[in-house]
Amino acid sequence: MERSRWLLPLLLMLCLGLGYTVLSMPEPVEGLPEMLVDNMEVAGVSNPVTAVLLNFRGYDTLLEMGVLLVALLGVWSLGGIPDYRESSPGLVLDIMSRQLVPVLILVAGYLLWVGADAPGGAFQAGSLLGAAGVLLLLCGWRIGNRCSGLPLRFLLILGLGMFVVAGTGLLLIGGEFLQYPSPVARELILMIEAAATLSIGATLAAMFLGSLPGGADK
Amino acid sequence: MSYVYLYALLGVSLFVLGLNALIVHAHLLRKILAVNVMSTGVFLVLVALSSRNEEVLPDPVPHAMVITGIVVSVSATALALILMLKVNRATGKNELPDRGRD
Amino acid sequence: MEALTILNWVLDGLLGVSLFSLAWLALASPDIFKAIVLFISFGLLMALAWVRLNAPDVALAEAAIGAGLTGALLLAAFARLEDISIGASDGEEVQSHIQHDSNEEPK
Amino acid sequence: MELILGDVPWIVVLIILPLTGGMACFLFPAISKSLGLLTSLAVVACVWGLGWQLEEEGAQRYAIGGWGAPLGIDLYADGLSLLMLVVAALVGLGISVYSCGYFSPDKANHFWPLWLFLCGALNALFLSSDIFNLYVTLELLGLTAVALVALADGAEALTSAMRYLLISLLGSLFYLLGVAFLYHSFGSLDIAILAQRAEPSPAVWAAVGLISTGLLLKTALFPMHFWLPAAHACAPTPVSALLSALVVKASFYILLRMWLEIFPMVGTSFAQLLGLLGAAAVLWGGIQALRQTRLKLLIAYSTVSQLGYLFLAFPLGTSLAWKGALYMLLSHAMAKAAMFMAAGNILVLGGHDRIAELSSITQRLPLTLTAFTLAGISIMGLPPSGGFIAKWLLLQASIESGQWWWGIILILGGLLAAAYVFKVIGHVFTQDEPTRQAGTLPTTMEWSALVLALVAVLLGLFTSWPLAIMEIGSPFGTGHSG
Repeated sequence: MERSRWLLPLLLMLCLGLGYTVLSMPEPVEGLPEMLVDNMEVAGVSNPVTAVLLNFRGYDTLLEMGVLLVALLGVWSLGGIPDYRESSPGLVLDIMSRQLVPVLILVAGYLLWVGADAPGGAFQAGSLLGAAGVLLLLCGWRIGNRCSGLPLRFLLILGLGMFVVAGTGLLLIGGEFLQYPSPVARELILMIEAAATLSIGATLAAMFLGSLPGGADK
Repeated sequence: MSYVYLYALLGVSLFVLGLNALIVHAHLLRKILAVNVMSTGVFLVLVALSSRNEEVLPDPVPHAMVITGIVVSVSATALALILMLKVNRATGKNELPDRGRD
Repeated sequence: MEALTILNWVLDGLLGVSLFSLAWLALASPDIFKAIVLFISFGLLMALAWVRLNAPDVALAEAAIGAGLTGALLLAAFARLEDISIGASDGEEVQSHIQHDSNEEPK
Repeated sequence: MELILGDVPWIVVLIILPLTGGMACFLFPAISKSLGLLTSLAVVACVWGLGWQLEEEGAQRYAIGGWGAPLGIDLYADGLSLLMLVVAALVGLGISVYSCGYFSPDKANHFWPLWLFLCGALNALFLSSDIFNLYVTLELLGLTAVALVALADGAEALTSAMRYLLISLLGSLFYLLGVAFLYHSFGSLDIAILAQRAEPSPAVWAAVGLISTGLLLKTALFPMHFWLPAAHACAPTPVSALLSALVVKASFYILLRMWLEIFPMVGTSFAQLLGLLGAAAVLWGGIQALRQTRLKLLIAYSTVSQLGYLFLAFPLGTSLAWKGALYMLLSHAMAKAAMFMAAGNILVLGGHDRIAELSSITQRLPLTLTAFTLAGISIMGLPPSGGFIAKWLLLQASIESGQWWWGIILILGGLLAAAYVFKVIGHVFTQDEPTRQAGTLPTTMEWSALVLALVAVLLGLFTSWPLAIMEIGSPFGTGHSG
């Protein structure tokens, strides 16, 4: 059709241009890694990626939790999606999820704890919790109506809320916003990560469900 | 010419591949797949260029940026999928009504 | 030492080619379900690529979120898409009513 | 008094307050209306506090987490960001007051948390000085805007929300690739540091192209504007007001900030292209607006046209031109929000917004009509309004820099704007007998439209205050001239 007549050469040119740019990229004269290395012992965690995510650029992660929450708000405001067909879970799925869900939760806890010193951290642990939640939802389990109101909403905002509370708390005791005093930095980071893991897991599972649990269309 | 540039070029080609699919395909689910492939391409460029000199450890800042980017793209994908279902229920079709040029 | 670098280059080349072809097939395959399955396998292979670029945290995140949860969301949406289109096909008058609404505004 | 105002870090409070308000509205939907209104008022007070601080000490840089620029993220507030914050706060307050009367209870539960998160994203965007942080705020802004557009149920609203989401994601990805190039060639993400280290190289040219394309997609400049009219026209009224007045301007702000600091060496060829696209937007938007038969679509196309004016300042490049563009941005935000609210009032009472049959509805809405006309005066750029001052500054800048043809575009645009505003007013001031449709409009909805329109006109009289705000930290002083 006529559109691909001018589209393909344009895209090929774009590809070549970007490829050439990537290959001819100059090495930055003073990169960030050197500065990062000599700030690591003050950062409270020894895994550099977690240090950058939670301590040096913690503000990014705060907005990140906001993005997750807003996506869920958008999904719930759209609402009206037919709930997952209540077909009874097959035998295989039932047995598998009975074995897998406890393991997933255990691994998520381990990833959260090990994130301070080795690859792991809040987002990976949270997504594992989300996977456990998806498995449960597939088996037809639904959150009880009693706690699908405020308790669920509190769990969902726990990540962003803990970030904001910790940040302003540190601000009030005289530091900058989100400035962890180095002796207590490790514990603070782990606390924030734990809250973030819980709310990421709940958010991802709720997004999989798609509609308000126990809400109007129940 | 270390292997890193191979992956950076792969990232650029995934970006352009996704862009082409986003424009050409009309089905909304394919467009969402195309956006995901494009973002994977951008993340590949980000991480590949971070370990250009082998002797020093790779620079962790792009790694943190990519993890943030992955979580942003999963939340955007979730919203896009639910919106696609609503569009399908409202218009009975899986495409955007008019020429839908992106 | 020489053999090792050749082996590295062969493996990287293989990984790169398979990643690109998986993405190409996922975006170009006629059947939507096949496209989603190919995309999930592309995500898993990407996790391997992140490990090769010594970014273990990103590999974990990609495997868990990029391949796992995005794949689950895609499959769930695809399943619901099937329900709706089956449901809507018998409501013919619903179709025409919607058609009438959306195109009476001039484009 | 000084103690309280002096050392409170308003710059952080401005970001945290809307986010906390959004979370509170999400937790307690029953009282979300009052919480939302309270937060909007508090945001206006915080902006006033920050303005007072900037007046005292000039531009302010705040290192989050105490790490400082290259390692951590910095917040930076100068005249340019303060002006944008003032626009966001005032228009935000007007929209909050308007939405109290507009939404049904169950829709309101979804509206208020999303709206406050959007406020938080806007404030975070105007204050951030880190290009990856700008990507995250852009994404947060895009997702909230799409969710708000999709609040209006109906095939048209949902398809335009879907198209808007895809365009927004496409723009963000282009922007992110540009950020990747900039970071890997200069080793830092902070705008001020990048401004020192940037020198022309293939990577910078690619970054300029990618970032500009991504941001122009989100600002809906002329060739890439096709998603805007449907999205702004079919969204619920307060959402179309906040989209036209604030969300579209946020990506323009980032482009302006990048242009002034990181890309001054780009040269005039690219600036002329932006000017041409802006001129095309002014003419095309005006002509399309004339052809519309529905009021909200007419106003949406008017947004496409007015955005073109902002880009006329790029080829001129002098600080006078930038001030003219910012003044246009300020007065357009006020006037366009008022216009959309007026159209919303007509839609709520009359059930339709076909321009030909407006007169019977508008007989019962005198306040809304005055608001629409005052806003129309500012959009046209007639003397007592802010729009006039903005066009005057742009005209002056174009004559001073010898590029007189941009002046012609300004005048033609003004004529087109006059044509489509009078087209509506022509249908409205006839003596048809008012409809006996039941139902009345909550007065807050009419008054918020009128107040915003009055502010747009008063901007023409009290010009010293906004111009003084723009001077703090001399954001344009460092810009390349000519």
